[in-house]
Amino acid sequence: PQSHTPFNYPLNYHLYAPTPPPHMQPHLSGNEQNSESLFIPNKLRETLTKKNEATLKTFATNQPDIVGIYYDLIPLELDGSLDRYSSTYDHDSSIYKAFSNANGKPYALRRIENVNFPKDKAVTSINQWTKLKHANIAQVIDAFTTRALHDHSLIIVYDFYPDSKTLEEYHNPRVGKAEHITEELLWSYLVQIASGISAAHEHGLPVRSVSTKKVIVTSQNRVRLSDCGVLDILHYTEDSSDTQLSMEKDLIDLGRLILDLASPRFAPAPKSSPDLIRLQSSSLKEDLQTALKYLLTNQPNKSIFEFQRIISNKIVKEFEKIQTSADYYEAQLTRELENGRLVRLMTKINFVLERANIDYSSWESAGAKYPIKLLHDYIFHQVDENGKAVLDLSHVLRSLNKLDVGIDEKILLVSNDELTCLILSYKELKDLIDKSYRELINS
Amino acid sequence: PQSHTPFNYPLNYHLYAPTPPPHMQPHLSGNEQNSESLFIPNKLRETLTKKNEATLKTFATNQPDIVGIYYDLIPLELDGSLDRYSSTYDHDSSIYKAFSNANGKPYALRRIENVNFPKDKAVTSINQWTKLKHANIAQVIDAFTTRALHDHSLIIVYDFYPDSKTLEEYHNPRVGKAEHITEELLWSYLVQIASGISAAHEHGLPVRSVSTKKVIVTSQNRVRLSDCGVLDILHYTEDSSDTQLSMEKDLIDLGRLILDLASPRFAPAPKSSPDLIRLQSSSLKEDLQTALKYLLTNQPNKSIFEFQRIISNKIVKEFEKIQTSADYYEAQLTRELENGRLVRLMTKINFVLERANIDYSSWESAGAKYPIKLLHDYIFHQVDENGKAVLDLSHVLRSLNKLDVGIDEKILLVSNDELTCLILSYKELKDLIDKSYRELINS
Amino acid sequence: LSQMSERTPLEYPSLPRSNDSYVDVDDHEVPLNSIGLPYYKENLLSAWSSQAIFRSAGTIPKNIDPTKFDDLKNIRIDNSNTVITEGQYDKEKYGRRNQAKKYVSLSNGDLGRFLSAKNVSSPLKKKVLSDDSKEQIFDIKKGNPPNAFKKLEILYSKFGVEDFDFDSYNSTYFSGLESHVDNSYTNALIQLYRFVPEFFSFLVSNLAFENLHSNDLLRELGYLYDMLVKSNGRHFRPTNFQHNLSYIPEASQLGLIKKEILASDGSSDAQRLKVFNRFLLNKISYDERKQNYHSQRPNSFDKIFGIEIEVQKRHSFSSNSLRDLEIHHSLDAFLTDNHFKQLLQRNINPTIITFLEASMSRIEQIKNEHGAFEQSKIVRKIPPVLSVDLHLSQAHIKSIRTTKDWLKAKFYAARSNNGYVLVESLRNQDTSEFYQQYELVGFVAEISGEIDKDKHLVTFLQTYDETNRTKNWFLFNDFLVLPIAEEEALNLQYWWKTPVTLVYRNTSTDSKFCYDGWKYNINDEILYRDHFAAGTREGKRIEYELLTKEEAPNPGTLVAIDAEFVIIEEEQFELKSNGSRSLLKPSYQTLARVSVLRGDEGPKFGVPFIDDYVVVHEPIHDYLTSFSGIEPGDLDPQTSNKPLVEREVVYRKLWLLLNLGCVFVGHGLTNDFRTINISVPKSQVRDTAVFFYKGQRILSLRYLAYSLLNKRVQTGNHDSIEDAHTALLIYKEYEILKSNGSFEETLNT
Repeated sequence: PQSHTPFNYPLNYHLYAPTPPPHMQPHLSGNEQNSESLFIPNKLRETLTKKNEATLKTFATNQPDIVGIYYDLIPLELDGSLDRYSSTYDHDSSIYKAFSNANGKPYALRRIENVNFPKDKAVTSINQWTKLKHANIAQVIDAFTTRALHDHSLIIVYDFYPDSKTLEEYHNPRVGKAEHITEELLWSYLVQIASGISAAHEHGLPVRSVSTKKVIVTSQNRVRLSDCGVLDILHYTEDSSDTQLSMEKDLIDLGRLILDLASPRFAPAPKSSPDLIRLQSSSLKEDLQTALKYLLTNQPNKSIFEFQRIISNKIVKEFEKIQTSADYYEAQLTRELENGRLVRLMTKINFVLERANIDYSSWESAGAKYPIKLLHDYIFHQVDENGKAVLDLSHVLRSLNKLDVGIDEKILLVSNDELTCLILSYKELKDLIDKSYRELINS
Repeated sequence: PQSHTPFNYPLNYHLYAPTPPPHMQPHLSGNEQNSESLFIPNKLRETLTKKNEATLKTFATNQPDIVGIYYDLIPLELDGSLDRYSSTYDHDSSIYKAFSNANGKPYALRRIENVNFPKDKAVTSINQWTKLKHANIAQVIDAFTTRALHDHSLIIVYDFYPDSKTLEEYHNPRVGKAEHITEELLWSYLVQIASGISAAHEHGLPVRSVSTKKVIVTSQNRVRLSDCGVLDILHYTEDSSDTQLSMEKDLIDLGRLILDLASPRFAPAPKSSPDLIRLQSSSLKEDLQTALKYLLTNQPNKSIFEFQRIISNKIVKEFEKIQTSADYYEAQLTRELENGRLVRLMTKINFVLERANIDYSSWESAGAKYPIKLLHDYIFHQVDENGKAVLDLSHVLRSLNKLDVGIDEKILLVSNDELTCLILSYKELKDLIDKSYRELINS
Repeated sequence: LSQMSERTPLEYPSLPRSNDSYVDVDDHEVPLNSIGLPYYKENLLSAWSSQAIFRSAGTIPKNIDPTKFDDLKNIRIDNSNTVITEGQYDKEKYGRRNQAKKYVSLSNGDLGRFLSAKNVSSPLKKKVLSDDSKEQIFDIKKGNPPNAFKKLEILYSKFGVEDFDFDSYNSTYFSGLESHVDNSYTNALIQLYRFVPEFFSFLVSNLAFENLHSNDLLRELGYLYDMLVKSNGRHFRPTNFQHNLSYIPEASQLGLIKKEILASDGSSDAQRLKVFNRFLLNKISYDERKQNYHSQRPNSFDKIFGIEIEVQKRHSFSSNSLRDLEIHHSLDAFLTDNHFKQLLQRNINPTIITFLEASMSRIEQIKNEHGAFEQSKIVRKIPPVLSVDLHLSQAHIKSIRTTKDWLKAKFYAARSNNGYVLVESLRNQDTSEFYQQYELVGFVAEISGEIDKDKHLVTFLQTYDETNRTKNWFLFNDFLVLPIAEEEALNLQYWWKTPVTLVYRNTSTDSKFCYDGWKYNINDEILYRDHFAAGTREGKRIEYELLTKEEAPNPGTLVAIDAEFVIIEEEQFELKSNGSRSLLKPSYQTLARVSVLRGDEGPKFGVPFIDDYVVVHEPIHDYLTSFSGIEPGDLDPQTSNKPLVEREVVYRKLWLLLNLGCVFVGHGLTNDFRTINISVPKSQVRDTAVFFYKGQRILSLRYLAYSLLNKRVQTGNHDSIEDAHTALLIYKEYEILKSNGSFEETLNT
């Protein structure tokens, strides 16, 4: 029973691979490496681990087991608010994480309570959104109504972005430290959100939910429009005349969103306050002011596409940044994949070597395992000229990597008694290990 | 005692979760899952493994051991050509992969043979390029001349992009299958290359090497300008009047590059053939034709920035695509988070165990290392009731993870001769290994 | 709300794969984090301190050449097709098992070797070798040859070769030889013979004779030895000797020519040196006979080096025999495999004496198309100087390393019917009169590195110090000269040290170094006549007036000199992106014109008596016309209208002036002398560039002429007569300023 107590506390990730405080961190130059520089950076690892945990997290609730095809519902407090009433929707509303029975993946479920539809067709309007796939729009999956929650609820299903927060929560949290906002970050948001909006508008869909409460941060500096399609259903009409107006409003909302973020205390201004006056009184640089002015001013033929032409140089910059970060992720992924292979390789070597009743110190007794044993020593038991152990993790990784790839480079393996030596390539050694391992399987 | 059953120590932390979005699997119905969607897609793994191999590959050559601070030179035939003469440079030229003595990283070395400089300063002109970092430009690192290759060679050092190919080699290889070219791909190239060019022009640098022979494909659909800075050195002049002309030529070269790729047999047209006639006779869609026409036509105030404004809607599309692939890499990375930890753990155990001149089979000779040796056997040398080896990775990982944390669960370790046994907890074993490891450091 | 506060512990859903299922190692579809960690609140075992820093990234890997190991055999593993090479491991050479290779950074340049970096106020100030740097170059580390034995590189700063701190490599009065020169492997042998008094005196005395044959090594080696002595501990560059050697066809045929390139071609210098040894001695013998052909002088070289060998061929199946007497100049010493095996069986470790004795009487069975012969080669007379080339197998080398005192500093030789009997020491006083004592002068040894490319030749030499009456050993490694203990010099137990060529000399007869042997009967005729390479004075522009016998130079005679050069090979340099330019090798210049003017007061003051243009046989890269005044065609006998002579002619003139005691006046003479390849003692040099040396700046001739003489010179192409004349006037002005005490004042204005 006492064993259950610790689990109430979150893990301290720094026990996993401790990083000293900045002033204690050794300065590494050129050829120097330490365990941190050899593996995935702690911060990234922690972020990703938290995502994994956010996806898996569940606790016992009084929620029904199954809603539609979704199970294991747990409520999320995305906006940090316990107040169920949403002024945007004029309904009580909440959001859940749940797993799909169809594919086992986690999804986010937006629930609007006690709905009453003028037309059944309203729900099918979601299909326009489900077809739209875009990196800056939280993917819409499905919509249905259900009585499983003891009322007539509308459920709209989205992809689940673990550990994501709304812009408001991210930059003005009720608890914890707010993320700092720079003008560069504002541009990044502007370009990304405009990108999402333009995709929607291209499909004839106004977004209707461009606000700091509805745009979510899913990764470092990556934002997505969320809750798309809800108002399309709630305010369903077959009259398409308001589409153009709503689209124009999206642009103004986008301008306001950036203005809100830029304001010192992150205070959304009262709706009555004229946006353009707020803009002029802000200390934003000229290029950003110009861009926002376009968004906030009424003018003929205004469109998100025209806006993107105006800010094309900023889009190009964001394009470069995101490419760089894709490259960064690719590089990290490559490294971790390597590590995965190295673990398997080390496991094989350890499976094969030092099994009881074999003397590994000579050809006669160990056969093919003799060179493997010498290789093991070569990798792990380096010494300096005085015979002192050299514990060099980077040598281990380098050698194992070469072995894993099986390159033709030759190495010199010296016998225990230092009288004879073997000259063979990593490739040959890799084959020997494979062979010994297969023999072990088939023995 | 029953309180120590493993169930009190659930292995609940740092698990992998179903990958977060984007979900990029092929269309599968319902609960039909293939390994590609459940785990890291094989093709990506293969690609990344290949890159790893390309990076590590060495072979015996008659190259000198060391050029500048670079060693282990191996020639690359990036353009698949054995002809050393480069008409671009009007010199014999070749390219090598080598490792840097300064940091152990691989680099690509472009060699221009038998150079003769009017001014020593020419080489310093590379510094303008080394400062420029951009996702669509192969990073320029350094330049120097050397006599180590038995002539006076100019060497320009770039980041090494493993397994990369020139556009020509990629889409029109001498052997193997060519990658198919769609108009969408052409747009993608156009946007990326334009992005690289605009970064260079912003720094006042003409690229001078925009061609299918000089643009390289470094990942799926990712291209980079390469060999930048070579002509700046070879044709060094302090007269800056040709900069503007060269920049305008970059635009025409970009147009020609896309035209070349679009032509059915990938046939670079003879220089005499008027580009605009080639363009009109092509079957390209109107928007692409318009874009290329801008590039190929002489007009006042023509610039890459203006061009980017014109194609801003395409840039937005590429921006979206690259975001998706960054998200995809990030998502894949969440699966591979524990690999590094296991490598570090296994390395520690292997550092400690089986060092020469110690008999690990008894307390007397091995001391604290005796139980560690028995634990090693427990983890890696499991057998079934017939004495056949059980090679179960999950047993290995489970035991290693318990050891890593050092839980109180006790295990039974049996001596080699099966006559005595030890009962120790993972915690005690962890402490023993830690102690042995410290002794090794301080020995 | 009450529900929320009573949260139950976190749970995790079951995963697609159960933790308990068997997982195959090769099943890459199972991520490793499908198995989780238990809850933790302490550091994990897998955590590594970030203070542990690994420095191996960028370490240049060892190259492994499988053929370099002994007792190689292929081992087939478990009857499979996998074959693995196994060899013997030499721990001494390669270090401990699994020894981590140390990281060495390539970017830390060796600035310490430049004078300009040493804050030395004048380039002429001699630096004494500090104890620190001494230790650095002579530190015998276990396993590796000490730095002093390794191949040394001359580094060039932007100031050229003069900036390299040669003096830190040599604090003795013996001159070292520079390494960046063609055939520099011969340096080891040149130094070896330099310390054989019989040979040295023979060569230097021979310089008295006028010998203008082309490619004559007898003369050139004589010049070289004279210059080495005159250099008095400063480094010397044997360019003229090597130039002559390179143009001898036979030397090329024997593969002795090794152009100075930066990378080695991999062939063994030790092997080449033994061939060179035989070639050199034969060539000198030949050159002497050629030189003395028309005179009645006796040949003396063969008396110093000639080994008389009786060769007898006996037909196996008849009593026919042929007897012949051969003269060799060096002894090829080796043991046959059979002989070696027999010795080992008898538990006898052969020493150098065993090798020598066996090589002095040898019987071989020969089979060829003429039938089967028994051939005996018996040494009938060993010369005063015995030069020995060692031919060693791997087994021999191994036995040398394990034999203490393999190399003997002396032995005693007595003639017998079957060659010679050699003993290490004389036990029986009665027989001592039959024995002659031979002492080791020195030997050339091959120093190996881990890879073949590092192989290199050095010389160990014993010298006799006449003032202290002591014998001292020295190491000569190109421009490095260091005293070394006798035990260390003779120690051959290191894996990296193998003897190649040895010289013993008979100490029964005392022989001294005769440093001025040229003095007697010196022939100075060349100073008083023309000796054109082609044609006569007719049609030539002659701007000089030959010296008359009345003007014969005496010690102290003042002459003004200036030389012009052309470039055969341009300089080699490397550029870096930080703008630095590093010189790898200065341009190869060759002498094109020398002008020498009368410098003593008198009616002919300033009148040239030598103005020789020099034939250049190589293709010329750059005539440097604006500096040298030399035009294309000037140096070709077919086309030139200049007084053109062969280099050995002008060199003899200058050498005579030097040895007759002339004092040379000129501006910036260091480079002139270096390129002419002459070493002039300081007491015979008056260099105006040195007198007017200010701060770090050398003042140009043009500037000095303008400011001191109010004279404009070098307005067009340079002319060596004009420049020598200007320097002479500046020197005269200097003397005036110096004598009236206003020199310092003038220099500072």
